[in-house]
Amino acid sequence: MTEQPSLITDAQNTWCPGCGNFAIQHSLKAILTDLQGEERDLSNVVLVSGIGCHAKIADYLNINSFYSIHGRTLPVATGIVLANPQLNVICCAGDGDMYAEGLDHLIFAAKRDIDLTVVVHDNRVYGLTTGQYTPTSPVGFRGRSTPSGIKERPINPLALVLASGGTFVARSYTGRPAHLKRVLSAALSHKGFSFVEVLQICATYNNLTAFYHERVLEVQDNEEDLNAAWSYVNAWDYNTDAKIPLGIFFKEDLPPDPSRSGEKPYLGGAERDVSSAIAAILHDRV
Amino acid sequence: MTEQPSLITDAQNTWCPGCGNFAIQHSLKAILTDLQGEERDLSNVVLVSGIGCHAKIADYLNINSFYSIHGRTLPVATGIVLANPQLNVICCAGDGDMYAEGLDHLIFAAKRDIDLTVVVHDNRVYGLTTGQYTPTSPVGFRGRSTPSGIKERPINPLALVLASGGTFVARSYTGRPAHLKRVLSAALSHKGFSFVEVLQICATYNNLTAFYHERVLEVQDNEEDLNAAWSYVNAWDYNTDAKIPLGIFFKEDLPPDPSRSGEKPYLGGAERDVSSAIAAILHDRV
Amino acid sequence: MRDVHTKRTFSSDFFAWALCGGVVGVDEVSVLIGGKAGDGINSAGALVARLFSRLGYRIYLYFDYPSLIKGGHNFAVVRATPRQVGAHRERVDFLLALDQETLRRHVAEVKPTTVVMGRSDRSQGAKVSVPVKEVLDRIGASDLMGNTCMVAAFARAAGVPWEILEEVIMAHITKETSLNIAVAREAYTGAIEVSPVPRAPGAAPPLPLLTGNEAIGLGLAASGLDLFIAYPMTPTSNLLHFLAEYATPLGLTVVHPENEIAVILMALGAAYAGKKAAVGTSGGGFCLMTEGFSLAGMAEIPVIVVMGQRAGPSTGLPTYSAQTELLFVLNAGHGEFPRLVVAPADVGEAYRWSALALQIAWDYQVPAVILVDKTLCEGSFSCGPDDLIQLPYVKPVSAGPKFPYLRYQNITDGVSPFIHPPNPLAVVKVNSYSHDEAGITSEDSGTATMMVEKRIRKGESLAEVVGSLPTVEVSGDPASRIGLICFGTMGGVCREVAEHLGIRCIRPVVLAPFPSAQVHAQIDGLTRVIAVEENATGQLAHLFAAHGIRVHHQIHRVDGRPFALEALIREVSGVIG
Amino acid sequence: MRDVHTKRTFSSDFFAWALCGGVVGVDEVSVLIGGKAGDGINSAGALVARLFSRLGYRIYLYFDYPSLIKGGHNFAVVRATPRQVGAHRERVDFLLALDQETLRRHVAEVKPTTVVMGRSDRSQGAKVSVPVKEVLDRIGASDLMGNTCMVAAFARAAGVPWEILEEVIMAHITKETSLNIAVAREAYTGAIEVSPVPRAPGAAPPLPLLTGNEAIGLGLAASGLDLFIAYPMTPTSNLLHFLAEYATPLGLTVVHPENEIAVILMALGAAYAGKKAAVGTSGGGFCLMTEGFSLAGMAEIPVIVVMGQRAGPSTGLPTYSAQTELLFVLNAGHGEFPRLVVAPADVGEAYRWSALALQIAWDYQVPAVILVDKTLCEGSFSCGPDDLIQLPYVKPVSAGPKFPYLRYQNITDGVSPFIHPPNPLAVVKVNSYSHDEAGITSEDSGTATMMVEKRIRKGESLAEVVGSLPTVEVSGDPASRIGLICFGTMGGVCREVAEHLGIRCIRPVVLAPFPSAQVHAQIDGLTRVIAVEENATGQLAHLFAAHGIRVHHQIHRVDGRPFALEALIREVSGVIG
Ligand SMILES: Cc1ncc(C[n+]2csc(CCOP(=O)(O)OP(=O)(O)O)c2C)c(N)n1
Ligand SMILES: Cc1ncc(C[n+]2csc(CCOP(=O)(O)OP(=O)(O)O)c2C)c(N)n1
Ligand code: SF4
Ligand code: SF4
Ligand SMILES: [Mg+2]
Ligand SMILES: [Mg+2]
Repeated sequence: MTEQPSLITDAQNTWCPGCGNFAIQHSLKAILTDLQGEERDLSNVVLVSGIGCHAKIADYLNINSFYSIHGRTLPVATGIVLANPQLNVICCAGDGDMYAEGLDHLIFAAKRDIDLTVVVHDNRVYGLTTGQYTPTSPVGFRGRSTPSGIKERPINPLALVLASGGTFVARSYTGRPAHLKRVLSAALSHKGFSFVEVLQICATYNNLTAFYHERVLEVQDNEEDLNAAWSYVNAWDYNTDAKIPLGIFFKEDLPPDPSRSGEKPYLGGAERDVSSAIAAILHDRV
Repeated sequence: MTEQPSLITDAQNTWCPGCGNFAIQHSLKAILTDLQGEERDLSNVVLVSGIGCHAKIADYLNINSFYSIHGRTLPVATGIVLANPQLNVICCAGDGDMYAEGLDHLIFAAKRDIDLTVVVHDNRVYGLTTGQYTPTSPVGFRGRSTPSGIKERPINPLALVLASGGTFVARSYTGRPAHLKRVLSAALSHKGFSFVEVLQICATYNNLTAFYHERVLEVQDNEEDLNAAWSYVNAWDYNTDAKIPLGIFFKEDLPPDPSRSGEKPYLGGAERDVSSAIAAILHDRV
Repeated sequence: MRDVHTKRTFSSDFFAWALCGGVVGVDEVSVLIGGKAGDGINSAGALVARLFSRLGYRIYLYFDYPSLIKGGHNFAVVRATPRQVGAHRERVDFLLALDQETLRRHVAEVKPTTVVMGRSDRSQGAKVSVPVKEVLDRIGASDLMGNTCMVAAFARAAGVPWEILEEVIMAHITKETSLNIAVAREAYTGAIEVSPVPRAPGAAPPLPLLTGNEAIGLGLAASGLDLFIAYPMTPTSNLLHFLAEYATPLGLTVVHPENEIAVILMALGAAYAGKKAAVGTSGGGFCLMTEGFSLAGMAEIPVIVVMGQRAGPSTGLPTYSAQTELLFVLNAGHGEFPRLVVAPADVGEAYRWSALALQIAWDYQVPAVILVDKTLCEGSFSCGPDDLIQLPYVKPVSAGPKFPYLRYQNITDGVSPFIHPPNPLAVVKVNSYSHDEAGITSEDSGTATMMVEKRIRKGESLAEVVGSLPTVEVSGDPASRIGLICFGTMGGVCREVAEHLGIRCIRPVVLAPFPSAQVHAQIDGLTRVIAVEENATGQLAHLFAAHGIRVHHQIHRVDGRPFALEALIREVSGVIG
Repeated sequence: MRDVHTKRTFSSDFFAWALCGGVVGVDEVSVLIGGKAGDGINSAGALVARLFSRLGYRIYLYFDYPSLIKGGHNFAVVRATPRQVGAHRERVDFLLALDQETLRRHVAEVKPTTVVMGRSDRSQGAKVSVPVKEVLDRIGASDLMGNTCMVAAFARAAGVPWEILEEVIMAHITKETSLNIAVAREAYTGAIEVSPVPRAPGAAPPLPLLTGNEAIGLGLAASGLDLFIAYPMTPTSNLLHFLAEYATPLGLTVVHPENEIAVILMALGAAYAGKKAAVGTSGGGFCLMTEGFSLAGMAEIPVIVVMGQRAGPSTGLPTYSAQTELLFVLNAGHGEFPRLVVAPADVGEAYRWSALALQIAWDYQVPAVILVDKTLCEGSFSCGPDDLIQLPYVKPVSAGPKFPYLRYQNITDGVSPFIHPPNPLAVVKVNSYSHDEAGITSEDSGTATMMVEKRIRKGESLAEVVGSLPTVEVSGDPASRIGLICFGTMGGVCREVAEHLGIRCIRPVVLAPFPSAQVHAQIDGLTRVIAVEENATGQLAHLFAAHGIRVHHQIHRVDGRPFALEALIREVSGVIG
């Protein structure tokens, strides 16, 4: 493919002005443009999205995409990777999507170390359904389902993924586009499960620009030191006031094993001889 | 209630000989008997079970019970506590139940610090469906769905609950009945979310008696030291060979707040005047 | 099907209009207000509606918006009539455009007499140009008040007295009220009266405006709801928001948990512990609830599911309407168990049947579905005292529990007495397995059969009580041999069509247990039955056929938009010739 | 309904038997073997079956067990006949009791001529007492080989030559084979011939025995299945186990993920990436899949769901059978979309229709359900070369994709060409939202309508191809005006009943798209239609009614146990008088 098609579709963009989703889209587009520059075939890239404001990125980026359902990016993406491990699969998920409706899948994807990249657009609010609290909203957050403020403490998604065996754990912020691009790029090249939590500004329902501006702190990348990873991850609990580290907090390369999930001796191809296999089984069953 | 009814029903017990579920049932029965001795009203106790071998305990113990569905003990139990915070609710769940089908709920129950007790009968196998791997089965486990051995690493459920904000995190073992009773008893008295992971022998599909016998180690209880908790919890990863600590690894008392979950200003009672409230709302809507 | 995007010139449009018969009565008014998402179109529509309320009209308000937060085209149509209606008209008397897009898109709604008003800085070609920007600048108000400005200019154009406008703004704009009043006054005084709307004949005191969601919430609350549990999903998110907002006065616990599976199981846990719980969702969330729904059937634990249909499959058109889940809710969940399904057509029915469904679900220990759709959930209707009543219902007499307590006592009417823990005299065991009377698992053939038969008898008891209720709504000309059949929100438009064409309209409000005798009583004697449904496959027609009723013609609409009155008149006329 | 627990004395039993007409032919044999869970009853039953296979019989094996691992009563019934059947008889010719409980429970299955054999140390009152403990002790074998011992004694009693027994053990007992042979020889030589079973007339070479699960798995594999994904659930867990065991030779990826939601979504992901994927579950798991099922409908991604019914609602009787999910699978998922639903009756149909369903699902890009039940999934049948064939099917011709590629090209037959990534010429966008031809979200009325209509046309294309297939199975007397209707596994017993009573039996194998014309062609002219279903509400009767077919009588069974031939003959005779 030498003629480079545009990476942006004709679809009308309907994110609010000032929305952090633009930064994520720009980073991904820039990374894809770099790949095009390296003459890499973008038809190997597949984007899987959930449902929510974030998910509209599937309409906007002109690459293969599976615009799935709320909370289910990961099983869809896992199925794609199982079917064709050569594909480079990116999940763009929301925080409601990934941390509420579909949390189970996140922990299992990390456990499996399935080779794909998860980007969580964590605006700490349900955007598209007009502003309810999510699992990462802080105590006291007043959303439309909790007008007097929630009392539950937020979860720390990075801690959960680390506890689940995630082999690439990072955080970035839509207010730091260069950092974002670098981290996403590293995540895409990691062989195994890559998890990038992106603090994303929601201009309409949860504009934390000033809050983040004062607190985010780009830290040095860490690779295999699990203790260092835990201290990065626990530096801020999504609730109380503290500096918020941004960076690659953990990276570990497990021996690549495309058959890590379930019983999958090999993927059926031209070489398989199903008729003989069936005949042999029938013979055994007499 | 002065006349004490039997704590065991007439239902025929169908656990296999040597099954660790007996030990869990005996511990709970002993604790309930103690409560009866203290003239405490057992009608305040509710047992919620999932589906699996473990869940049959709902048939065997002669107390209030909700024999629910696979993976869903926690939302059922949460509903019971929300409806009546005076009830003492115990969830008996399986590892397939709680760590595969229903993992999402575990993390949210911990996040909410809902006041109930979870007992996971972790035999590291699906018993009732005849021996498939579960999320805590070690690498190489050959189950009927994975005859050549799984390659995924197991999850560490204690780490997940700790990372989710659990306020009572403990592990015991069916081969140590006295320890089991003590830990379950402490869990039941904890105000808030209590999580007890019980290593349970499955005599038929995963008999690890000898393995555990050599490795389990009763450690000192730890209360609020989160670092100590993490080192207990990470001492054994459910996969590699190491000593397996048993004990109460973490305990923290959050200020009791029956309204921690969602928007629940108060529970409707005799005092509420719905008609006036409706009239006022209609007036506002003119 | 009408395509609002078709461009027509005024003249050919007028021609089409004249052909259609000009059914707009002089005694009613329709207003369309349109603009961008974020322009406050829904609130502006509600302000307009409330002006008409105070002139003695009854209101029907339809709100149309795509699935996005800012930008995109939103519009509201307000229809004010002396008698309550439940549908909008194809053409409007006033068109209020906050942007050019509104004028572009709604050409087809304009008739020669329509007063087209446009925001001067953002639209061109309106008959009446409203200098919104100038007014806002003069008062020093932000652009957010553009809608207030437009409504005020409209009020003047429609001859609504200033006092009424002021009262409505005072009551319904709670943020920066006085600035809004100033904007309104400036716009009102600058505008001119174009086409005054008279007070409605025999004008009564103004009535409250309720959305379907609000009516359902109030109906449930009136019957003693204790908990409302939901994961947000259009079109019932606003039911969650409404009940959360009024949780304190209504004495409710309102919970938004991790997902829909948790939602329904929490509700069942709460019901086991003796509280009345309802949940709200749409099709996708309901899918996730079906396993819990089946548990409710087996464990015999009541629950109310407010199921707001929207256009699918899957994510579909999330903010548009549909009637595609009828057969799904009738058959959802594995295994067989009695259930109650009611489909109200307007806010009055939504209130009354929600209130009644809660009582029946608890008395008969069955899951109940309130089957609604986006049009009803998010539409607004005037609501009179006659709407908010209790339907006549005779609570079944129970023999009371016997001790030792048997949760699933094999009783004649199938309804075993339900005690809730804590009760010092009873151990209460509920069970998802096939169980004996005490609730203990039994896989024995005889016990299993006994329990299936007990549940069947319970279904018969339920059918009996339902048979005593006004389950079938009938309108139109009783002498006609032609009948429309429909369910849910199609009720409003079908009633008007039937009246206009002099045919009948027969609509079951209860869909399960199917009120077969009552439906047959109304249908028998008809020579032509025409089903009108917002789906592609004719689900109601299928259900009627399964009950031995032949449906001769089917009219469908599948784009998520409700039928306008005239559009359906044309379709039905086309069928009956 | 028969209650196996009813105690009858031999004499009254004989009387009842004589009355019922003694339909047992001399050319067939039935054997029941019972014992405790853990006694290896299922394997023992299969050994018995394989002895008969080698005598030239066709086999039907029913296995009955409760939901527990050890203890509890299990039994298997083997019926050996010259022609394939699909039902067991009410009485058996041999009863093999590994414990007293077996004798106690199966009194009703005993007729005067039944050879009742009991393990001497664990049962009393058998006509033939087998000294199992002594034999095992003598050989030094563990108690686990008690079932081998019993089968050997039976083989001798039934006059089966030693060589056959030896061959069967060699082939089918892979653990400690020689010790088992020794046990068998000891038991065989010590036993006596009681009632020799002749070779079947015209005996052919022995046929393989397949369970329904295995037949489905092989059928799917034959059509090119690439992935099988499932979360274990009775009665399809063994399909997962079977395909996992043979994953390598069949070239399959077999995955057991975290839950059923993940299961179906992984399958859709895999299908998007160009692989053929199937999933297996039962009602409770299917509930959790319905949201993904609807996504398959909207995104037009094929998937096969093997849906094994068991008795519900909810957990119900997890190891017993039912036919309660017909209407659920026909209507499951929100929104409307075409689907294929096939319900095979035996392993031959299971193989053929699974193979075909996979092809059709992929050719038409629709989700397909293979609707089976516990009786078929876990029952075993002989399987001849005629069973394992490809049904005649003409693959639709596709115009091929056009470029720039449009995933949802609005094509006449509704079936848009599907390209899978990576394809350097195409960007492939699938979408759960209402979308345009390129797969990009569109909430526009016209686009939404176009896509609904495209899917409807696809459904029509699907119905057309289904219409060209042998969708309706007919048996019995073609001249009779009385017809039984049924679906799925009821096919076996209904066919025999129809033949016995000289009436007809009409059974649709495809339930969606409903083969209306073919069913009508068979039904029209009948004066009495009797539905036989394993459910309480008559779901097939409801479906027929919705298609304009009146069902005059309904026969139900609700305890999870299949009808025995004679029991159903009595019920049908009762109806037809
Ligand atoms: C099963 C299901 N439940 C609920 C919804 C409604 N829904 C759509 S988007 C959304 C939340 C989106 O929040 P998030 O994932 O944080 O995305 P954001 O809009 O903030 O980017 C919800 C609840 C749905 N589509 N499906
Ligand atoms: C939705 C659903 N999926 C699958 C099943 C089948 N099932 C019943 S028990 C069980 C596993 C039980 O394993 P575990 O929770 O570890 O309990 P154990 O039997 O080991 O005590 C499964 C998969 C079910 N009942 N419901
Ligand atoms: S609501 Fe928030 S997340 Fe959604 S588009 Fe607007 S700014 Fe972005
Ligand atoms: S299978 Fe295992 S867990 Fe289940 S009853 Fe037997 S020993 Fe216990
Ligand atoms: Mg969000
Ligand atoms: Mg287990």
